[in-house]
Amino acid sequence: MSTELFFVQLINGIQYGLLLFLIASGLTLVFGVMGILNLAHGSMYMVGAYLVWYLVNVTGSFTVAAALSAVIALGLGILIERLLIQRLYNRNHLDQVLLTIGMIFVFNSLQSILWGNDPYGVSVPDALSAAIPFTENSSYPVYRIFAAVVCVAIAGALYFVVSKTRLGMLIRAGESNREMVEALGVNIRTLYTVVFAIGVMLAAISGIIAAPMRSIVPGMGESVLITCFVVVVIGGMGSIKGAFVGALLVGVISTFAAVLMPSLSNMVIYIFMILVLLVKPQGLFAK
Amino acid sequence: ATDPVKIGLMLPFSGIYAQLGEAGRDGLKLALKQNAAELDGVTFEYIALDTEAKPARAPELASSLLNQHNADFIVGPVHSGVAMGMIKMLRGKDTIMIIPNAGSAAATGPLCAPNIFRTSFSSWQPSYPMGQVALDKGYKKVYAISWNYGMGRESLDAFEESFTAGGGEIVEKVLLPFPSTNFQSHVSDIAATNPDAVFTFFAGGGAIKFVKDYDAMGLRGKIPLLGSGFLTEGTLEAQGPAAEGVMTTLHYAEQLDVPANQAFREAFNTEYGHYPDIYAVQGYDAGLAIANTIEKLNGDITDKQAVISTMEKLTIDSPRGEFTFSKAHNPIQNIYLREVKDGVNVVQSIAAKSLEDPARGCKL
Amino acid sequence: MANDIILETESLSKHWGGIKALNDISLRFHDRQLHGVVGPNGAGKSTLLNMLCGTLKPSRGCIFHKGEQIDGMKPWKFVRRGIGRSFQKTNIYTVATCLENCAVAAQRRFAGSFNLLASRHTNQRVTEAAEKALHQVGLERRIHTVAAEISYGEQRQLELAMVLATDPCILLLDEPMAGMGHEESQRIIALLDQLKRDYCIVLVEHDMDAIFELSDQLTVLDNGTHLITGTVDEVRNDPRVKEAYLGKDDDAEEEAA
Amino acid sequence: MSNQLLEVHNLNTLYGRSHILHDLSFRLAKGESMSLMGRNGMGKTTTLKSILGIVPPRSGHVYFDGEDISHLPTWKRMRRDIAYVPEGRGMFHNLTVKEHLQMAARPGSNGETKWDYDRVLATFPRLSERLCNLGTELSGGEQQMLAIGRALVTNPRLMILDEATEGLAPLIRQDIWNVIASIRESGISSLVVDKNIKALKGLCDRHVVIVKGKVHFDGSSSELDQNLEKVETALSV
Amino acid sequence: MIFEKRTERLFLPVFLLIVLCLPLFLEANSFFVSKVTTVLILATFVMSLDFLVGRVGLVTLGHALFYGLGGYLFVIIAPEYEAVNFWLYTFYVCALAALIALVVGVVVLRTSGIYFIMITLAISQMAYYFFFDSLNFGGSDGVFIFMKPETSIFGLSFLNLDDPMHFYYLAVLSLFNTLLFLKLILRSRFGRIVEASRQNPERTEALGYNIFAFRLISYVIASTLGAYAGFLFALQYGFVNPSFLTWEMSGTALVMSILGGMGTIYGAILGTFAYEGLQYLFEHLTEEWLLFMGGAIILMVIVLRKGLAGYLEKLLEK
Ligand SMILES: Nc1ncnc2c1ncn2[C@@H]1O[C@H](COP(=O)(O)OP(=O)(O)OP(=O)(O)O)[C@@H](O)[C@H]1O
Ligand SMILES: Nc1ncnc2c1ncn2[C@@H]1O[C@H](COP(=O)(O)OP(=O)(O)OP(=O)(O)O)[C@@H](O)[C@H]1O
Ligand SMILES: [Mg+2]
Ligand SMILES: [Mg+2]
Repeated sequence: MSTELFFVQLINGIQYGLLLFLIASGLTLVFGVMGILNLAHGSMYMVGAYLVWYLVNVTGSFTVAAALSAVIALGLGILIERLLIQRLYNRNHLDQVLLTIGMIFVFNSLQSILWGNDPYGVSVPDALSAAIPFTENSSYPVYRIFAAVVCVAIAGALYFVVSKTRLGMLIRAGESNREMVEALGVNIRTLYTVVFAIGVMLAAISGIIAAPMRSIVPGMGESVLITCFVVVVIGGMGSIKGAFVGALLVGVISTFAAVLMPSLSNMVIYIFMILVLLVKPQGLFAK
Repeated sequence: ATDPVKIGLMLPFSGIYAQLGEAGRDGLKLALKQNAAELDGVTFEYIALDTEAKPARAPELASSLLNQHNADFIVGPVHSGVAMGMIKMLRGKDTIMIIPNAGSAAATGPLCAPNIFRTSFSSWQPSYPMGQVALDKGYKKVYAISWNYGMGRESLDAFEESFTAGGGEIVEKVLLPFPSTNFQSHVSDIAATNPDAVFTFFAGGGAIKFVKDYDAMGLRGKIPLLGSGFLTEGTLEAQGPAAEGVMTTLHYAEQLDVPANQAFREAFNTEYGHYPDIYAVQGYDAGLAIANTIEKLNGDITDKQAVISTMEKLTIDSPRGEFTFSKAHNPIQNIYLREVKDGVNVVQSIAAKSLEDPARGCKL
Repeated sequence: MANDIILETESLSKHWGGIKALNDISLRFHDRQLHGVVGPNGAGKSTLLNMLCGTLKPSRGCIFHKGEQIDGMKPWKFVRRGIGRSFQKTNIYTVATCLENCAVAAQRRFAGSFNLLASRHTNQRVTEAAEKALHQVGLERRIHTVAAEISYGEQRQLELAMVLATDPCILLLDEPMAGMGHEESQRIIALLDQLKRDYCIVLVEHDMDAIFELSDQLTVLDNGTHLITGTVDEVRNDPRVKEAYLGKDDDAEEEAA
Repeated sequence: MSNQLLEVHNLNTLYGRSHILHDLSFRLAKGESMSLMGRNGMGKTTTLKSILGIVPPRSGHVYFDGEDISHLPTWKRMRRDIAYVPEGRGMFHNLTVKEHLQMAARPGSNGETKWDYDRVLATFPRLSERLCNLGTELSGGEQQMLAIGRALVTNPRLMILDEATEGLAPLIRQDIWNVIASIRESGISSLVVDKNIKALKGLCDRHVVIVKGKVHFDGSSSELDQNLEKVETALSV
Repeated sequence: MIFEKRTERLFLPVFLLIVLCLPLFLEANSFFVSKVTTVLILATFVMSLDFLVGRVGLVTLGHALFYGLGGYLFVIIAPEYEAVNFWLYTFYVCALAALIALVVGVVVLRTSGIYFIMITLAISQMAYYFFFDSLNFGGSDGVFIFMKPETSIFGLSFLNLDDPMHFYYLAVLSLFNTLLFLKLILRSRFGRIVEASRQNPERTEALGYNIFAFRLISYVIASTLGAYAGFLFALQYGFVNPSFLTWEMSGTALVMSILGGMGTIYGAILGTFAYEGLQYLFEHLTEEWLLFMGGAIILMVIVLRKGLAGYLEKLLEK
């Protein structure tokens, strides 16, 4: 591989990693920090993508559609938490698995009823549709750079909120001992509702941002779900920094694997994860 | 005839392939409805089972259609793995199995059987002619890329077969794990390799993603993109301008200038409110095969041997042009070269006339 | 025989990053003696016990059991050598009954834990040993109560019963009396007084009455370092100990009252 | 307004079928501090949890500052300026010492901030050496200090301490008593569960002894002295 | 008594009676015989998972690895066009699966909790890709088992695997044997320590048990049983496909076992039959069966606190 190609692929890898982080960000918050096992996270990603596709067709503007979709997702998150998740806090984690698998079924079915099963695509908003010349016969789209910037911004914000603010401490404390947080006079119910909803919104936002770059198809949620879990686990539960580094590593490694040994490239991230866990059974950034 | 003829459908109605399943079903029903008049009173009963494209459930569902519902015809599936499970159950049985999509070579190859028909294609068919097309266009070095599964591998092999036979060179052959859609790094690799052209097999969401990535990284218009026709089937709208100029070969094209096609498209649109795609055509042809057979037998389908020999000899007036069945029960059909212009697959020429699958390994 | 050295540490240290929880501790524990360990909070007492029972690996230094070096072994091997420990933070099987809790502890001695087929209920000796341990700590009324449903103090008693059920020859006890009421404490003190005739007991406690009453030897740790080891009287009158640990005098609490 | 801070009326609490508290009643005046004593398993912790709503009582009422708080969720009760130090300490395994204090800190409902981060560290200098350790990495005694500190930074009017000095070294225990005494002087009430009668006698104005979920004795320190025998039998045997 | 709960003592005989008599009411070749056979085999698989997750405390999303391996191992070791001996090959398949489980177990058991879930998932996905990409074992399309094994012992043959009825009773037998075996283990001294290690591993270690060994043995047992179930499933239709070892398969089994009542062992039967029954029902009622299925699952988690078995126990216990 020439040095030029190496750098091109490195950039591809980083960009893919950043996108992975974006998709995993909500999961890190809800699963890594709050400790709620939400397997329907991928469905929220799917909902975001379908919503923005639908709303772009209705409103004609990507920006408006994106904003609306995010707000709808937030509402959806509140609804889900209040109606369902909230009933399971005192129960086994496995009940959450069951519940959220049921939710996957429902969302997949609703998607097919509401929006049909054709594959869709959203075109890149005009303002960001330019491309920067890159190598002699290829160029780099501005939208992807924009997406990368959004990813970094969200990563930074999330890291700041979770590890530096009082809110973040409360969220983490809630994962450790809900009863005690409440005994400190904190309305943990509402807090968790809001944070869960934000997690859902983050998933949807990543669906929105990814929509112009990817295809919108049934089952798109499940296909990213496992990769997101891999990212969170490699980084170490509860660590935003870990998830970020994990995402970049997975992105870069799978990009290079895809070029150098394509037939193995899906296995590579699993092999990588197994290696990481054998050396550090709690992930890279475990406390 | 008093008892309705039972048609079992084993198609995916949920999951990634749901669109294909639904289109196939709609096409089939349309064909039988249109031909109802000629079938002197024969009525149909449909039993539709959702395969979810899960091979593990295939034998069980096939057994349900066979033993529980006593279906006379079983139409399905979309997914090759499911096809294998069905074939395991149905091979050598009395019930006729008509495959409306799955391209797996084995189905009309080593596993071919008198009661198994296919109205779609073998994976070999749509890709083989592209080799010659590429040579004609003067491409010498081609980068081939697809998913590493049956259909993907067989498509690339078929292309390679004709392309290298004519002196072309495959500079790189990449098989990605299915269903990964992280194509960006490969597109960069293509840019760096700088071949004369690229040949692909992708379908559905992967096809959209690949074409979009290809365009986004600036390769469109610089390195021609060739593909098996599924690259731009049912995906064109989502691909938008990114698909302009993509050349593909397939046994059908929406704008195909065949009388049956125009009539079919309009009828489909009036029935379902949208225009059909290739998957609907294949389902429609499965329906035609059933209808024509019943018609020829005057509604008496009790003798399965007669049903098989009748069906074998049919000439089906398909929207893709007339076709007949080969010995292995695979369609002998034209393959068209299409190019995307203004969001439409425009037929350029007939890339191969009455192409028959070699049916390697079939002993029929 | 009575004063055989059964457990010995040699410049044992434990560091966490910059924190030196324990520094260069060399101690000898004798058979059939109760060795008290006291010191201010965070002095490293629990850390010491954790290393003596194998759950923590020392950063430096060695541990000898009957002259054999045992540091670095798996924790469960320590137990097999007869080193049993109780936890400072109650550590029990909360959904099982008290009897079952102790039965788990007792079963190992009578082998057969890898027996896949023989019923767990048929081994009379296990049940008896478990019941005996519960009697010793005074939990006989709670034998069939689920551990989550007994009060905190009773859970502390159960914690101790479980160690006893393993029938160790060295007992490492981390604040066994904490959280127990007066009456229960008295009972445990009497029990320890009796047990120390047969076992080597290492007792960490903040209850000075108990420590002074029971200890044959007393070690004071402070901030990870070894302050003094000696008889109760030697330690009690040591000015450094008074300053670091006990306060002005023993009855400080009463004075505040 | 009455000068009662906390009134407990006929509390009945059950765990599943087992009836733990039977018609339990007592009151605590403003600025007063009270001890709650009893043998293991008599229902002290259950009483505290019932007051706070962590375990909902079957019947009975809890009044705080004259207001019936029986139907409020736990967190709203705590917002009335109650702080709780649970038995077992309730450390958060994923928060550092510093964060424990930062997350809990808030002014009292009257806006007072007598207790803040710095004052807690000054009271427990041991903690300031461990600021970056996780709560569960602390030694038992350090955890107890942190639990008390965490309660103090909420600037309560009523401190509820369960097993207040469990696992603390004599010197620190002394410190805690001093802190409680000084809290009392600054007008904060406290409700203390501990096994150390001697210390409690000097520290608290009133004493309640619970036997099998019923109030067995309720009186001032001098009354306690008079009934010492009765109380001591209740606490042993 | 192995069956300590009243519910078990009531439910299991009734269930046994029903499955034994069911064929009397059905045609031998009917779909329902083969459908119930499939569900019985699946229940065996779910039961082995229930043991591992609910009792040993090792939550895994990779159990289907062994379900798929059961079939693939047979395909790999058995000659293609020759009817081999069923008992002998059952032994071979199980022994090989146990060996693989031992090796895999040594690696994966170094982690715990969510990390264990992910590492088992990773290994099963790798096996999935291995078979998916392998040209020798049918790749993505899967392979056929052309010859069903014969079942003679010392020349005596009383079981004909080609007869659906015989296969049905084999499945019944397998399920109940698995149930008895697991129950026996759980009641044993070994079982006591296994459960102790789930509830409080730290404490169990401090009591002198090498919990790694206990977990490893349990893992091997559960995996071997899972492989056995997978082997039966592969034989039933003579078809093996890589999708048998996907995480979706593991996930579905997990759902069935939680639905049934995690850790109750017999709940696996309830969960599997309920799930498959509901799916069958909804599929035949409506095209949007997925919606109803999801709805039903959600409803059941909310309403049933401890799965179907828990509900049954509430009715029958005391
Ligand atoms: N896992 C850990 N990581 C970092 N520091 C630790 C860890 N465990 C203990 N420490 C520190 O080591 C020191 C000694 O702790 P240890 O638990 O041994 O004290 P102790 O003497 O038992 O005190 P106490 O009487 O309060 O229980 C403490 O200051 C504690 O903060
Ligand atoms: N979760 C529970 N479920 C059932 N019973 C319980 C539960 N918690 C406590 N109990 C029972 O309630 C009674 C009172 O317990 P409580 O914890 O209030 O006692 P306590 O007075 O605080 O004792 P200690 O001094 O040991 O902490 C005990 O007999 C105990 O067995
Ligand atoms: Mg300690
Ligand atoms: Mg208590």
